[in-house]
Amino acid sequence: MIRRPGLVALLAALLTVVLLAPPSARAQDAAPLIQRMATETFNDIAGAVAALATSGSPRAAPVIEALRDNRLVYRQADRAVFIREASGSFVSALTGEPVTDAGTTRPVRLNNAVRRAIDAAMGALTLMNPDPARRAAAAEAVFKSRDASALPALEQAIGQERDARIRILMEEARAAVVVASPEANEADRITAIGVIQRRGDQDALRMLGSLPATAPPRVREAAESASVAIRRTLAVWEAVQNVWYGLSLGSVLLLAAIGLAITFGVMGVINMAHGEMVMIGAYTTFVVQQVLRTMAPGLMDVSLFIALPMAFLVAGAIGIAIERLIIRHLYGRPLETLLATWGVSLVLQQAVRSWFGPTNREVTTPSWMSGSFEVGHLAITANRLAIIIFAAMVFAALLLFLKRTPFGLQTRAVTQNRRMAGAMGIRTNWVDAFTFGLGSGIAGLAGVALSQIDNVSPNLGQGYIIDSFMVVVFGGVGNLWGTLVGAMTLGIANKLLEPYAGAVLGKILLLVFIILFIQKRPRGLFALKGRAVE
Amino acid sequence: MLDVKSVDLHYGAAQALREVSVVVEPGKVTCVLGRNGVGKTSLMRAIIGHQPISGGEILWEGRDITRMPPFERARRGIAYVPQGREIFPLLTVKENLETGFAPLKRADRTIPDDIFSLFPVLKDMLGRRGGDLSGGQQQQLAIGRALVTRPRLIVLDEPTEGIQPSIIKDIGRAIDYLRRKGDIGILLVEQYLDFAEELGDRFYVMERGRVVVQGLKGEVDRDALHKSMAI
Amino acid sequence: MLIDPMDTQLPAEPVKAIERPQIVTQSLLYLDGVSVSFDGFRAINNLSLIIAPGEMRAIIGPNGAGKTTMMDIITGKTKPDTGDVIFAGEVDLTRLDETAIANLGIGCKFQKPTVFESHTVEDNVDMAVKADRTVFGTLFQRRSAEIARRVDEILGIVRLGDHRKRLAGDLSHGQKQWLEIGMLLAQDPKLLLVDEPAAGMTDVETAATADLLKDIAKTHSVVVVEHDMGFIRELGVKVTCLHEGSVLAEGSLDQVSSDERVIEVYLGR
Amino acid sequence: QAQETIKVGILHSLSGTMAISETTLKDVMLMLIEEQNKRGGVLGKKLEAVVVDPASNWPLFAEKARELIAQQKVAVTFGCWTSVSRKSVLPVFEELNSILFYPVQYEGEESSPNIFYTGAAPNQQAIPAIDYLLAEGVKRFVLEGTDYVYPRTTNRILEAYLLSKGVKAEDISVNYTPFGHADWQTRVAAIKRFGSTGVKTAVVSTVNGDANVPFYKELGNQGIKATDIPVVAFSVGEEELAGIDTRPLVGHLAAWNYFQSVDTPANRDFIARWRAFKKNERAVTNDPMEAHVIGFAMWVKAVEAAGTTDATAVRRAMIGIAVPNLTGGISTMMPNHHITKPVLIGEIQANGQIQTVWQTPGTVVAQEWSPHLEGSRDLIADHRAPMNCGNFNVRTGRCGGAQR
Amino acid sequence: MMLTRFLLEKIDRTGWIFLVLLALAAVMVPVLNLAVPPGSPFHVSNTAVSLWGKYMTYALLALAVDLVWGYCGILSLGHGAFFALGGYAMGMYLMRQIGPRGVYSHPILPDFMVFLNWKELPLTWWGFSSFPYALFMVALVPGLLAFVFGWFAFRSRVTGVYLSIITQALTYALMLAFFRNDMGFGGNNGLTDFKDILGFNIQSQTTRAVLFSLSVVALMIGYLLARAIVTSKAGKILIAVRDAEARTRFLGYRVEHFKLFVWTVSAVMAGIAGALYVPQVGIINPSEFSPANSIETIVWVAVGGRGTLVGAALGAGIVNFAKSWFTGAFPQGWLFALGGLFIVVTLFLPKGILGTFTDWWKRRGETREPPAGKAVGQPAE
Ligand SMILES: Nc1ncnc2c1ncn2[C@@H]1O[C@H](COP(=O)(O)OP(=O)(O)OP(=O)(O)O)[C@@H](O)[C@H]1O
Ligand SMILES: Nc1ncnc2c1ncn2[C@@H]1O[C@H](COP(=O)(O)OP(=O)(O)OP(=O)(O)O)[C@@H](O)[C@H]1O
Ligand SMILES: [Mg+2]
Ligand SMILES: [Mg+2]
Repeated sequence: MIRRPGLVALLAALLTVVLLAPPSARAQDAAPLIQRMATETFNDIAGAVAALATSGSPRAAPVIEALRDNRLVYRQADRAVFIREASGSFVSALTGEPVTDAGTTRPVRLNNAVRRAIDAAMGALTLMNPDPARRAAAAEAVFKSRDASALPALEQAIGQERDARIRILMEEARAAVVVASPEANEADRITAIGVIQRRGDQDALRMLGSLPATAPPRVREAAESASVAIRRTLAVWEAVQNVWYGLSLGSVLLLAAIGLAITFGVMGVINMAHGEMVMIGAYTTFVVQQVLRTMAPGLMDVSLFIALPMAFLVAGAIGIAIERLIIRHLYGRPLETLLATWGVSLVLQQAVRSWFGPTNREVTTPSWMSGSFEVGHLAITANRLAIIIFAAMVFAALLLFLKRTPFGLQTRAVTQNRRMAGAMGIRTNWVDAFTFGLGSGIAGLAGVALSQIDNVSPNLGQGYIIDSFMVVVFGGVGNLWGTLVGAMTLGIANKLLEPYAGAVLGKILLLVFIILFIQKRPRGLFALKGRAVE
Repeated sequence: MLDVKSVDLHYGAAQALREVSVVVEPGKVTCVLGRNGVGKTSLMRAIIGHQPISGGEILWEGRDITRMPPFERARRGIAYVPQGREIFPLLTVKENLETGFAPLKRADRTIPDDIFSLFPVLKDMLGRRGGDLSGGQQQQLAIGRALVTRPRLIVLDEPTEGIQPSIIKDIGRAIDYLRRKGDIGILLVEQYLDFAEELGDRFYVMERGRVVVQGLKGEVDRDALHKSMAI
Repeated sequence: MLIDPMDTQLPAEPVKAIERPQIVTQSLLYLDGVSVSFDGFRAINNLSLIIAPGEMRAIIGPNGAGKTTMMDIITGKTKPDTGDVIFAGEVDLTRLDETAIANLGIGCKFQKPTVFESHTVEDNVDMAVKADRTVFGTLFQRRSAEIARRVDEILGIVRLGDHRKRLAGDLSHGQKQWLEIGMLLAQDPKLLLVDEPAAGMTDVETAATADLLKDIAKTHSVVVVEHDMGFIRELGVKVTCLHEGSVLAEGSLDQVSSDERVIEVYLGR
Repeated sequence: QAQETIKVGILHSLSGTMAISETTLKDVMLMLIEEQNKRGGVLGKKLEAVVVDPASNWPLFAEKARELIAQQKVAVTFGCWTSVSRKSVLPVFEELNSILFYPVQYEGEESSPNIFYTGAAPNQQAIPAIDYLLAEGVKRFVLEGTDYVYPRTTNRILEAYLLSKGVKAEDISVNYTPFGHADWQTRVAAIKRFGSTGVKTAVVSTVNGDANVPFYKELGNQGIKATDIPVVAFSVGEEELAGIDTRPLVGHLAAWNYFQSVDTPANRDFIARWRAFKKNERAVTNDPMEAHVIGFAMWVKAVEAAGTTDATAVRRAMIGIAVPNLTGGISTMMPNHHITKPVLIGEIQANGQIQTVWQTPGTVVAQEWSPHLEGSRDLIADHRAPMNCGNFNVRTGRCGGAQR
Repeated sequence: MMLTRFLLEKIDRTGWIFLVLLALAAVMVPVLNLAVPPGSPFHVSNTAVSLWGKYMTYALLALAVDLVWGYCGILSLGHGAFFALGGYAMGMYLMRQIGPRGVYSHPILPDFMVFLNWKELPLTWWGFSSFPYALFMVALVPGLLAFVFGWFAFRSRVTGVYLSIITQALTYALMLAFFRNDMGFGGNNGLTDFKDILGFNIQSQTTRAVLFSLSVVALMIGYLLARAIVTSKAGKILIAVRDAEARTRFLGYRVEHFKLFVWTVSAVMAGIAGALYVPQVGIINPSEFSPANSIETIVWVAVGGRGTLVGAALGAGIVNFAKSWFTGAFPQGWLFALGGLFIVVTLFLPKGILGTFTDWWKRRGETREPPAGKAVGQPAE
C-alpha cells in the first residue's frame, strides 16, 4: 500500500531538516523555553510549547502536561515556573525538584491557541504511552496538527504498535503529515491521500480540504476526487444518522409520554401536572448527586442508578398524594381534572422554584454516559444510546406489568367501569392511587433521563407536556404500543424533516401532519375498533 | 343472612325507597317484583353499596354494612349482576371473568367449569372483547362473572333480559342448583313473572318505593301478584 | 354557509343508473347477500331478507345470531363487507351515512336504551318529532302548537306524561325503554326497527307494547327483534329466525317454532 | 412617613420561562436598594422597592408597568429582559413619562427618551467577537440563533460586517431554531459537517436562554472541541453554565462586557456582597447584573444632581453621568441613552467560570443604529436639547415620527 | 323585530342582571373616568379602565369557549388561535395607521420590516390601511380558519381528546409560524407601538374609555347571541350532541353541521375579542397563540361554571382580576394562590362559581328539601 522506498527517502529528508538545523536551536536548553511560559501573552506560550515539544528535553512532557491540566504556575515576583502536584506541593518546572516555598503564584493561562499547541505537542510526546487510549488520542492529535516534527516518533510508534486499530490511526496520522508536507514527493502524497480516503470521515474531509493551494495540481486533483468519494459515502451515512437521531428523539418522547399514557391513556385523567412529575424526577437526580458529592464521591458514576429508584419513589409518592387529595373526587368528571391538575402544576412549579431557585441546577453526566463512539461513520453518543436502551426497558417492563399481573387487569377494569369494579371486589381506591402513582413514578424516571440532556429547571416539564399529549393521542389513547409507535414515528419524522425544512418549519410541518393524520384516523394510530369503544 | 331494615333512599330531592325491608335467607330465592320505576334497582344499589341510603340499615351475616364501600361488601361474599350488564368493554371475556378473582385467595383463582357448561358461548369467545359481544352474550358474561367470585349472596337484577329462551331455561336450572346447594342466598329482581313464580321462595312486590305485598311462595296470592304488576 | 357538503358527496337521490328487478323495486327493504365480519369473525353471513311495504316482521334467533348487527347495517352504523341493502326499491343504504338514512324515514330503537340524559323527557321527544332538521331551521324554529300536541300525544302513549319535566338521565331502565319507543314514534318513520322492545317490561306492559306495534304496523313497516315468545305470538306476524348470521327458518311462528333446528339452537327443550 | 420614601419599580419575571434569567436581577436590585438605604437613601429619603411579577407574559409587562407608574407612582423602574417585553412597555413609559433601565444586550435599532439601555448594543459585543475570531484565522462562520428579533438583527449586522471583511458568502451559514429547542443532534451534526472543509470554522451563537444547556450538552457529547470549532456565544454567562458540566466545553467562547472571573477590586467586593446577600457561598454573578449595578449607580447620581426624582429632570441629568463599572473602567451615559462599555472575550473553563482572554483597550460607545443596516445607517440618537431625538435622520435632517 | 325577539326572548334572570350590570358599566365607567376629577372617591382610574377593558375582551373569549365546550362538548385547546388572529388583523391595521411616523420614517413599511430589510409590503398586508377591510378580516380570518378546520375535523368525526389535541396542534403550529420572522408579522416581537385608531390617539383617555365601552357592548351582544343560540332548538341539539352524538345522528340531524356552525360562530367571537384586546393592551405577538393561553381560557370557563355563559364571563373576570392582583401583591408566591384557587374551585365548587351559586339559590327556594345531615351511607366510589 504505502510505497516504502519513497517514504524512507522522505523520512530521511525530514530527519535531515531536523538534525541539520542550527545546533543552537536543537540543543536549545529547555530552561528558557519554560521560562517563556511565565507570561500573559498567549502567543508566546503557544510558541514555547511547540518549541519545548521538539526540544527533546525530558522536562517537556511533564511541563506540557501540567500546563494542560492547569497545574503550571509561576511566581509573580521572579517569574520562576513551578508545577503544582496533585498533593498541592510544588516542584520546579525546570528540574522537577521539590521547592519549599513557591510564594504567591499565578497559573499560566490557556486559550485555544495554546491548547492546540499542547495537543499537537502531546501527540508527538505520547505516541509511545503504555495506555492504548492515550496512544490513540496522540495519533488523532497528530492527524489534526499534521505536525511534521512528529513524524520520526510516529514512524517509530507504528513499528512498535501491536493494536491494529491504533496502528491504522497512526498510519492515517502519518498520511496526514505526508499529504500536508510540501517536502514530500507527489507520489507519496497521492498514496497518503488514498489512506485518508479510506478513513472517510469528516476529519478526513477537513484534512483534504485544508490542502494548501500551492500543492502540485496532481495532488490537488487526487485530494479533490477523494473528497468527492468521501462526501458520497458520508451522504448515505447521514441518512442513517438522521434515522438514528429520530430514534433517539423518539425515545425521549416515549419516556416523556409513557407516564402520561397511564395517567391519561389508561385512567383518563387529563393530567396537566405530568410535566411537573418529570421535573421532580430531574430534581431528584440533582439532589441525589448533591448528597453523593458530599457523602460518597466515589459513587458519582453510579449516581443515576441510585437516582432512578429515588425518582420513581418521590414522583410516585407525590402522584399518590395528588390522587388521594384531589383526583379521586373528580372521577366521572374527566374534564375537571384538567382544571385541578393545571392548578397542581402551577403550585408544583412554584414550589420547586422557591425551594431550588429559578436557575438551572447542575446534573453531572457519569463518565460512562459521556462522549461518543463511531459505528461505521455513525457517531453514537453514549447518553443517547443509554436513553434509548432505558426507554425500551421502561416500556417493556410497563407492558409486562400491565398485561401480565392482576394489578394491570384491575387497573383497566377500574378505569373502564369504576362502580362495577368495586362491586367485583376490586379495591378501587387503592388501584386508583397506585395507578396514578405508577404513571407519576414513570414520569419521574423520565426526569432522570431528561436531566442528562436538558435543563434541570422549574420549566423542564412544560417543554414536554404538549409533545407528550401529541404522542399519546397520535398513537391512540389507551394503547401502549400506540404510544411507542407514535413516539418513534414523530421522532423520526421530525429528524428527517429537520435537515431540509429547518427546525422551526419542520416542527410546523409535523404538527400539520398530525392534524391531517387524525382526520384519516380519528382515534389515533392504533385505534380500537368495534362496538366496545362506543 | 341479609337483613334490609326499613331503608330510605334519595336521588337528590326525590325519594326512591321508603322504609323498605327485605330479608334474604341462604338456600332460598328471594324475588323482588314491581313495575317500571318502582325502585327495584334502587334497592339493589343500596344493598350493593352503589347508592348511599338516607335511612335504615343493612345487615349482612349479622354485621352492619351500611357504610361499607362496595368492594368490602364484595369481599364479604356479595356478588352483583346489574341491570344493563356493565361489562368491562375493553377487557376480553376471559379478563372480564378474571376481575372476579379480586376477593379470592390466590389458590382459588380459577374460573369454575360450571360457568362454561352453563354458558358455552363464553368459552368460544374467551379472547373477544366484552364490549363486542351481543346483548345476550353480555348478559351471560355478567352472570358468569358474578359466579367467579364464589358468592354467598348473589344479587340478580333482571338477569334474563335479552337472553334467548333456551338459556333462560338453563339459568333457571342454575339458580335452582345454587339454591339446592343450600348455603347461597339469591336475590332476584324479575319482570318475567312466570320465571319468577317458578323459582321464587319468597316474594316482595314494590310500588312507588314501598313494599306493598310480601310473603312466601304459596302464601302470596297469585292474583295479587299479577294485579300489582298491571298498569 | 352550510350548503350541505355532505349531501353533495353522498347522493341521497336514487341511483338511477342501475336497473333493478321488480322484486327489489317492490320491496321496502331489500337485503341480498350481505356479509360482514369483525376481525375475521363473520357476524352476518350472506344474509338475504325482504320486507314489503306495510309489513311487520319479527326476527328471532339465538344470542349472537346477528340480529342487532343486521339492524346496524340498515341504520348505517355498520358498513357491510359485501351485499346490497336497498331501501324503497331504489336507495342504496350502504352508500349513505346515518343521518341520511334516518332522514329517508328509517327509525330505530336500540337494544341498549340511549336517550339524551341531560334533556327532559319532553325535550327528548320534541327533538325526535318530525320537523326541519337543518341548522338554521332549528335555530329559528319555535315550538308550534302542532308539535306540542304531538309531544303530548306521544307522552301519553308511552305513559311518561307525569315525568315530562324530569331529566331523562334520572329515569329507570324500563322508563328509558319507553322513552325511546316514544322518540321512535315521534320520528314517524316509514320503517321502524325495534330491538328488544319488551326487555325489562312487565308482562302487562309487554302486551301493551305488542298492541302498540300492531297499531303502528297498520300504517308503517316494522321490523322487531325479540326473545319473548309470548310477545311474538301476540304480534302474530311472519317470523324470521336468524342463526350464525343467516336465515335459519322463516314462516309463521308455529312453523318456525316447530322447526327442529330452531328448537335445537334457540328455544331449547 | 409613607410619603418619605422613593419607590423603585422592579419589573422582572419571577415565574414562567424567563424567571430563570430574570429572578436574579430582581434580587440584585433588592440588594442595591438595601445598600443605598444603609447609606442613607437618596435625597434624604429611603428607597422602597416595589416588586411585581409580569410572569414572562408580554402583555402583562405593559399592564404591570402601568400599575407601577400610575398606581404605585414609582420614580424609576428597573426591568425587562427580552426585547418583546421592552417593546411592550415602551409606549407605557413614554406615555406616562417615566424611566426604565434595561439591562440586557439587545439588537439595537431603538432609542427611547424614557429608556436607558445599560446592556450592550451589537457593536459592543458581537462585532468585537467577530474581530477576535477573524484575528484567530477563522474564515468560515455558522451563525446559529434562536428565531427571534435579537438573533435575526444581530446576524444581519454580522453578515454585512463579515462580507465587508472579505468573508465569502458561501462561508457563512445562518440557521434558526425555535425557542426552547431541546434536540440539537441534527444541528450539531450539521455544524460539524459545515466545519469539515478544512477552512477554520467558528460558530457564533445567539441561541437564547433554556436552549443553551441542551445545545452545549450536545456539543460536548458530539465532541466538538473548542480547538476545532470554537463556539462564541453572546448570551451565555456563568448563570447559564451553572447547569452544565463544562469539562467538555473548555475553550468555547463568550463575548460580553463582564465576567464573574474579572479580577478587579470592585468586582471582588461586589461578588462578596452578593454572596453575603444571597447567603450562598457559590452564588454567581453575570453581565446583566453588572448592568443594573451601573444603571442604579447612575440613577442615584442623576437624582442627586437633579435634586428631584422628577422624570424629566432626571432624564436630563442622566446624560454624561459616569460611574465606575466592575471591570475596572468607567462607564458613561451617552446622549443616545446607551452606556460605554468594555468588551471582553472569555473562554469557558472546566469549573464553569469564564476566563477573559482578550479585551478592548478602553470602553466602546454604543451604536444603537447600526451602520451596517440600510435603514438605520442614517439615523442617530441624541436626547439632549436641541436635538431631543432618538432617531434623527442626518440625511433628511429630520427627526423620525416616533418622537412625540 | 324578528331579530330582537330571537335575541331577547330567552334571557333568564341571571342574564338580565348580567346585561344590566354591563350596560351600567358601559355608561358609568367612562363617565366616572373622564368627568369625575381624580381626587374624588368615585373616580375610576385610567389604569382601571384599560385593565377592565382587557377583562371584557377576555370575558368575550371565555363566552366563545363556553359556547363550544359547555354546550357542544368540544373542548377546544386552541381558541387562543382565533383570538390572536383577530388581534393580528387589528394589529396590522394599527401598524398601517402609523404610516411614516415610524422610527425609520418609511412611508409604507412598518419599522420591523425596514430593519429586517424588506423591500416591499407583503401581499398579506395589503388593504389593512382600510378600517372596514381590517374589520372584515377580523371576522373572516378566524372564521374561515375555523370553518375549514372544523369542516375537515367534524366530517372525519374527530371527537373528544383527539379533537382537543389537534386544536392544540393548530394553535401551536400557528405560534411557531408567527414566531418566524420570515412570515412578515413581526416575529417574536409582534406588532406594537401603535399610534392611533381611526384618527384618534390610541393613548388618549377618551379613546380608551370608548374602547372600554365598545368591549362591553361586544360582550353584551356576544352574550345575547350565544344565549339565543343555546336556548333555541338548535341549542338543544348541541347539548344532545354533547351527550350522545351517535343517537343524534340516528334522529336525522347533521351533527357535523351543527358543530361547524357553533364552532365558526365561536371562532368569530374569539376573533372580535382579540381585535378589541389589541388596541387596549398595545401589543400583539405570537405568545397569544401559545397552547398555555388557550388552556388558561378553559380554566376561566371551568372556574366560572361551564355551560352557563354568564359564569364563563364571570370566570374570566375573576381569574384575571386575581392574576392582576396576585402578581402585584404577592409577586413571589402568587402561583401558589392561583393554583390553589383552581384546585379549591374544582373540589368544592364542582359546577364552578356561578353554577354552585345558582344551585344554592334554587335550593334556598325549595322548602321540601330533605335535611342534608340525614345521609348515613357514604357513596363509596
Ligand atoms: N340516578 C338516578 N337519579 C335520579 N332518579 C333516579 C335515578 N335512578 C332511578 N331514579 C328514579 O328512581 C325511581 C326508581 O328507579 P329504579 O331504577 O329503582 O326502578 P326499577 O324498579 O328498577 O325500574 P325498572 O323496572 O324500569 O328497571 C324511578 O322513578 C327513577 O326515575
Ligand atoms: N365489533 C365486533 N367485534 C367482534 N365481534 C362482534 C362485533 N360486533 C358483533 N360481534 C359479534 O357478532 C355476533 C352477532 O352479534 P349481534 O349483536 O348482532 O347479535 P344478536 O343477534 O343481536 O344477539 P342478542 O340476541 O344477544 O342481542 C356476536 O357473536 C358478537 O359477538
Ligand atoms: Mg331496574
Ligand atoms: Mg342484539
